Amino acid sequence: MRYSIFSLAAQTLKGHRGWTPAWRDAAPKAEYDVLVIGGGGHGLATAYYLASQHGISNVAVIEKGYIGSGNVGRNTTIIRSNYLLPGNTPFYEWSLKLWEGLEQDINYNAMVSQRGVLNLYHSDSQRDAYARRGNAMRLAGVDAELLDREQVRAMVPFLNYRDGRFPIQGGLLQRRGGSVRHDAVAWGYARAADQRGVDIVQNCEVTGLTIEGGRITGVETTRGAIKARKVALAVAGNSSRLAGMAGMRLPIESHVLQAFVSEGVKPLIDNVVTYGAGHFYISQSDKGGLVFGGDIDGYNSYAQRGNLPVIEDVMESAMALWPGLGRIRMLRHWGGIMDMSMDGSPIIDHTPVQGLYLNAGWCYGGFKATPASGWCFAHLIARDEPHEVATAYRLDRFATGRVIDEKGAGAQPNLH
Amino acid sequence: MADAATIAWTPRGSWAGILASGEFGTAGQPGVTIEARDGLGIASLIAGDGRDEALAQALQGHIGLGLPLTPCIVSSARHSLVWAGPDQWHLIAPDRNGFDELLRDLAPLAAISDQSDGRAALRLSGPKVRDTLAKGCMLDLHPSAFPVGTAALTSIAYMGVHLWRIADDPASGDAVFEIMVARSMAGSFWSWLSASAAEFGCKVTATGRG
Amino acid sequence: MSAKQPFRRGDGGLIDRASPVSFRFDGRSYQGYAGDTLAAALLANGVRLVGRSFKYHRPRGILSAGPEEPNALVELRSGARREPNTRATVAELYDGLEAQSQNRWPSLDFDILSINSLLAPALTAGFYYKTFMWPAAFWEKLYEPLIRRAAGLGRAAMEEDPDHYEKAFAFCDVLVIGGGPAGISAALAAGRSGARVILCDEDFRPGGRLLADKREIDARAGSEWVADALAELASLPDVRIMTRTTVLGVYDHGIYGAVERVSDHLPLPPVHQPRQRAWRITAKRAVLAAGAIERPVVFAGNDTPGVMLGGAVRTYLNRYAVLPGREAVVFTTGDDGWATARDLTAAGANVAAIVDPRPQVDAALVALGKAIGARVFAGSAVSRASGGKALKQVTIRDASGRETSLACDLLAVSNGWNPTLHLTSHQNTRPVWDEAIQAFVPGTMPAGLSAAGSAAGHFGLAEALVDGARLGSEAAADCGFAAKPLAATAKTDPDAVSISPVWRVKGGKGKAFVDFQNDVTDADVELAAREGFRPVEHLKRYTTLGMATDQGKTSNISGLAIMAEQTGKTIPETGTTIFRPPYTPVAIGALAGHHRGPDFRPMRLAPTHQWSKDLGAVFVETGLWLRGQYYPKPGEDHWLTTVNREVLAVRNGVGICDVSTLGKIDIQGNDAAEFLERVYINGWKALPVGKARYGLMLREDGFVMDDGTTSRLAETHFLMTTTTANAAKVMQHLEYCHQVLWPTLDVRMVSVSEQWAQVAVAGPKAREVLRGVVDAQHDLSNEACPYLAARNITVGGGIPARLFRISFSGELAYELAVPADHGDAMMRALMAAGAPYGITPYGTEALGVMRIEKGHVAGNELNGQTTARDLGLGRMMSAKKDFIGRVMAGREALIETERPALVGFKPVEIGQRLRAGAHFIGLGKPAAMEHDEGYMTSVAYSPVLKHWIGLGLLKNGPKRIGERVRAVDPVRNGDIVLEICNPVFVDPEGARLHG
Amino acid sequence: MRITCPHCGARDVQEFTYLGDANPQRPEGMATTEAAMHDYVYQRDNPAGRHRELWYHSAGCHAWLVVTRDTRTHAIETVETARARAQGDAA
Repeated sequence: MRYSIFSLAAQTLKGHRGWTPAWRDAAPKAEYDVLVIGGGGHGLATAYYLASQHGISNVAVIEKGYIGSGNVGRNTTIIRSNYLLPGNTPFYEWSLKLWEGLEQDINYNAMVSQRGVLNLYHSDSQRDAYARRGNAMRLAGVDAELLDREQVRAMVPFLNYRDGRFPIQGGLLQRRGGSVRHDAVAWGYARAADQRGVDIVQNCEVTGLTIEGGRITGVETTRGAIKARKVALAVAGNSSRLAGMAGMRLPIESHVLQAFVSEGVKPLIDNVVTYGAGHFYISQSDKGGLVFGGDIDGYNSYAQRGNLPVIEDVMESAMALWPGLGRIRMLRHWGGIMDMSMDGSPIIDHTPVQGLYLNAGWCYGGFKATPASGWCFAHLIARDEPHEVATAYRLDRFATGRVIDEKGAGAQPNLH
Repeated sequence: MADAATIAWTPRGSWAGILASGEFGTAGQPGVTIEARDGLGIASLIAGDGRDEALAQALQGHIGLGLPLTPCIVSSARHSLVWAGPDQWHLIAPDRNGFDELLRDLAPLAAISDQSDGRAALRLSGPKVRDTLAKGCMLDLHPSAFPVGTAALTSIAYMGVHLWRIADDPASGDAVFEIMVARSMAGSFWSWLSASAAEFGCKVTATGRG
Repeated sequence: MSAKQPFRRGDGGLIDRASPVSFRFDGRSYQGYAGDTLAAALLANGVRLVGRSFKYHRPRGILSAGPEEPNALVELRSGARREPNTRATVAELYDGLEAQSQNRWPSLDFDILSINSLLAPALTAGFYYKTFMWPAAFWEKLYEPLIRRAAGLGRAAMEEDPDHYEKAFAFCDVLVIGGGPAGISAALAAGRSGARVILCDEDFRPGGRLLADKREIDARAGSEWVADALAELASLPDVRIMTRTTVLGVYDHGIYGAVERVSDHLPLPPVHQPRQRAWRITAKRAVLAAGAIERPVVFAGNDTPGVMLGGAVRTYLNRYAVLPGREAVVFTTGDDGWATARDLTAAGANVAAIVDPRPQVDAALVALGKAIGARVFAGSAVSRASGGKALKQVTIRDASGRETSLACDLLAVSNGWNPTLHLTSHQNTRPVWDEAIQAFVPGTMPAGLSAAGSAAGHFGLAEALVDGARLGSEAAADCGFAAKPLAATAKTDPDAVSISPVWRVKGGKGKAFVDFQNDVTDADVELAAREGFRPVEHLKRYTTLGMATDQGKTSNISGLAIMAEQTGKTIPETGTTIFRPPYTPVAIGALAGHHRGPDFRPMRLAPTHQWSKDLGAVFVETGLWLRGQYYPKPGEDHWLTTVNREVLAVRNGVGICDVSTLGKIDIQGNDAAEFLERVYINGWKALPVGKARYGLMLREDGFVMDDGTTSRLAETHFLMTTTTANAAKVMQHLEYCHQVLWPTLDVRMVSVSEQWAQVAVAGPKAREVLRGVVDAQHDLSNEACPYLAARNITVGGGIPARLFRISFSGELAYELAVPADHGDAMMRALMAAGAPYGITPYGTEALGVMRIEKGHVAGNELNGQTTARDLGLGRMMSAKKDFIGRVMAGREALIETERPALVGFKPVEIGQRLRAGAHFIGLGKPAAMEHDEGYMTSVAYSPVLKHWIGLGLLKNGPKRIGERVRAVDPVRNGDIVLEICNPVFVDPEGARLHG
Repeated sequence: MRITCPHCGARDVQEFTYLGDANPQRPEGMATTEAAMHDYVYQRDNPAGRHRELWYHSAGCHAWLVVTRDTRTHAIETVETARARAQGDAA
């Protein structure tokens, strides 16, 4: 059923008894053209674009739990394309463009809200680095504005301009950045993919990859063997485990990133603001909760939960930036498992196994990348060549030295 | 040319401009008493592989103290040796008299660096000293876990500290701690310590030079 | 007083009647007593309507008497201290308390947005996902602002929080969480064994349900038992009782996060006291004795003010001596509710009816009903409550469907209890279903934690006492404390735990709420089932069930039960949710503690700081350090004026600049030179004693890590300097190389950064000035102390010092280091000695100008993305030895000739200003990414050259010297033409350096 | 988390700095190939389970430690000094 004000009105009169499942709870078929492993945002988007852009609809997305149970539902919902390096900027900009038309495309209101993303700077060299980045964005056709202290103050007057340890000097603003209702992205893609014939198979865990003569032919799952001509991994957080089933080691570590939400309060902050002197970013959801986060805990983990030092670091940064937050209460915190890559940038590439494709290494950037990741991964799978905005995301870039290291932190995942 | 002899080279201690004598915080009998330990002779000694024994013997000969092999402090009337990491110690003297000479004598047996000016040290006592430290110190300072003579390298309020417990105050029986922080962070450390002690009432008895 | 509190009982309760307290709610004045919560005091005054719901703005009252409260949320205090969403059921009353209802306009009584109730048929779960999509632009401009304004709950203060907070760390053998009968028993058992015990109770008065229920232990009142036990605990030296302290989260390896509300029960925090204190408690063992939370029933109108949980009714009656209503109906699905009826009657209320859906009710209970004059409706259920802003009537339906309506102002609902097991699932383990008690109980526990009493699903009082004592002893024994033999089991009055829960009563007219706070109804759960949102996490996220500030403490189970009914599964098959920390919401300020404002992170000050301050320096944050940026003189109204003066003073005379902040690492040992060979790209073994050398180190991935000069003080003794920013990182790296990679090397290192005050003395007159402070026996002539000499000397008549003839400015320059105590004096001595030469203090700005004039790289170039080759330092890389980063630096992309490399830039139109961060575009090419050829890393105005100059990384740069390129700077509207030049702008031959 | 430093005793994780997998061994010497170094610098097993990893007691004794920890539960099995470990490996 198409979603609209009219269908909503019609169903309201019928007591909402006519709504049908948003997607079929499919049982796995014996064989597919493409099997996407991972029912998160990226996997679902990949399946959707395979069907909608490439006419490949004999596709299943298999998910070990319920769809959207990974990072698509565990992030701080920020979208932006304020990247520095040419390997990244066009990709994230394409993603932002897809976000801008997503809801009409998939007929699902994911509450894409371009509220502006403001990165604060606190020193001259940070200003220079943001100018460099802003200019790189502008050269790539992305919107960016460099604000001085007074322009920042006019925008977000409640921050600490009085006695901050690291005074706010200005900021880099991307007005087209913003936030999106995260769960709706998974559900919207799932529903749209399902409507185009994609099977969404939940509670189906992959236990092995079937590889014959260097070519993948299918997967073993808790719901039986499934054959496939092509298999696509979109399991960020667990990429190494799945790749390990194909005998591969990846330039990736799994780390926990915590996120936080406060109790709902009346509107306080319109934009997404990031603190430049600590690891902290904050915005407010439509329900009124302040959504915020900080640095990863910093050690390998698959536990989906973090520890107090990082929690306190985030709260300290919150108070340092915005001292009015003191009496607002943090309601929940949780952890997601990030694929932290060795240069802080993702991988969308073939693998040495024929027919096996890899989408991994998203670090913190995975949510905002969802549409373009799906789009480019579908392109790679369908045509066996990288999409033009994702050519840099090669698996061999670490061997050649063509790393995409936005922060210049080097081969240490927990510093990206 | 200016006459170098006319220029006064007045030393300025680590706590200069930071500590002020007197009481602050909640009025009444102070819960914490703080005394600057200024002008100490402090040197880091790092033994080479297998040379601990020779160094230990030399120290025994010079200052009558053995090398502590676990995180603790040993003291004679004049000197202390405090564990400062694997194969590392701090040699501490109450002042700099004869300190250079002592270091020179030990130099063949260890890598020695004078750190006298690089640390800001305090002695903390009073009935509320543990409650004060608990507001930032991530160590268990309960008498059963941190007896007299224990030393530790840790951090407080994001500042590295070297902390040890000396003999209890003979008058009150209260525990006494000494704590060293990097000189550059003395001001921030004091900001934390004074805020933490204020609740209990605090008295500063010695402020150091400058 | 009681005349003013019409629902206050004449006697009894644990309130302090001698301490009356005034407070205001929504502008009206009321009175209560010390020992009340705000909710108790409101009820005592007959205030039923306390808030409005989140979505439909329905009138809401007080449901509970504890932290699970979903409805009675208020804005507490005012101005900068306003606290939105404060649960009236846990807010302690204090004199002068001010509270306001929230999420209503213009008033609580008349709330415009209650028209949402009329729209309610359309506003089902997830309705917003299906609409508001057309036209696309309307979402941000119209729909979303409306939704945002309507959503949210209370209003937060916009001002800075005026109170302060602190952190604290505690350690114990046994942590007991919860001060009810099980917790007190556990603490007693552990404490008596000699273990170090901390007992945390979120309440301001320990005792738990023993304060709320009329129970007996060994034939004495429960509250007396509590008092005796607390007295004993207080007498044990290593037992600490922390009231008003909520344990919020369980973290790895026995760490528990807790917040102590130090001053929230007071009008203002006392001077020198924080508002709250965040504890990090490390416990070897912990006993969870957090009790249980009572469950409501889903039926039409179940959110009407006056519908309360039965246990809460008893709490108000017995602990607070408040009558929550005069004409009551009790709706209970187990024996527990009958006690509520008994207590209500005893307190003077009339119990009109007791409704128990169980077809067979114990005869003794029926007799009790009769005795108190209540009508007993067995096999029946309440199907509807109505009355709008206050309960007026309930509808009771029997098994045959016959309905009876009764007038009442209180409906006490008892539907069994859920163990408060939240903390047990903080490490992502799931609770398990206990069929016998029809509730989830703790599953796999975090290591070291056990659950006692109601928290474990053992609801009887006697069980709680036994459980607590046993687990307390076991925990202490695990810590090495021999348990004292347990006292004989206490005798209690009989428990009433039999239960046959009813999750919802269908068919009443009106909305039936599952999650009160988020306005999730049974119809919403059904809709979620219909649309396929059946996994419990989908249910939560789609309907928002359990996502409100109470985290579903009263709603999750009903939601699961209704979903189970829809899908034909059992509750455990349907699933359970994992509770996330914190257990109850926690003030952000508490977890930040002391670390806000200037105390966010420590500040580091150089030993020369006071000297700089005395000179009126403008300081700048560089990492944690505060450094003198420039030293304005009176009349200089622009920083550039000052900086130009400082630069020219150095170039033409002499200046001094503090460089104490550089990292300094003392490296000794027989293999010290070998060690340096391996960490630096260039050679060290041949460096003579008494000489310094510039060194560059790479990361293992081949990119530059840091640079600095290192001096050989003796054959086996080096002093390394690092950049200020990387000092700690380099130390860590060197320790890694030594301990992990090459442990057999004889090398010993220690940071001496703090020991030395160091100053750059630079300019043609530097030697003369130094002569004035260096003791006479030291020869400073060019021959005796040439460029790159490193000397141990003395100054000021015997003060040991180190002198390095090194230069960042390109002038004849020295760095003089003295022990930090002498740093201040050194600066003053140099100023005195330099007065005849016009000695000028200069700051980091002038330092930066001069290093750019000399083409030296610094932080902007050492950004982790550059190679030695990029910086023009490729030739330093020794081909004769292995070093960190050597192999990876040879990768194809790192040696491409095209890579942007360091060159200098000057404007073609000489007056134009350069900007760091501008990108280079070839002349005649469009300003677009595909033509991007690099960027400007650093710029300065050179007062020597009288124009702006810059350093930058440009594709093929070194081969393009003399050519032109555009610098485009769209974020500052800049677009100028530059000439590419040698990065050394001043004295390229280095004549001044060697002078 | 708490890590028991063999020198200092049990300490809060806040005192430590994490590096990563302790298993890869640096290929030493002039003959080292890019491929071998690439494996050392970039490739990781990243197991869900038992993991030997390097931690630096940065706010304590400055010792590098090899911690064996379960990445699913965070439970720590052993802590050794890297120095002892490396010397043990060499022996």
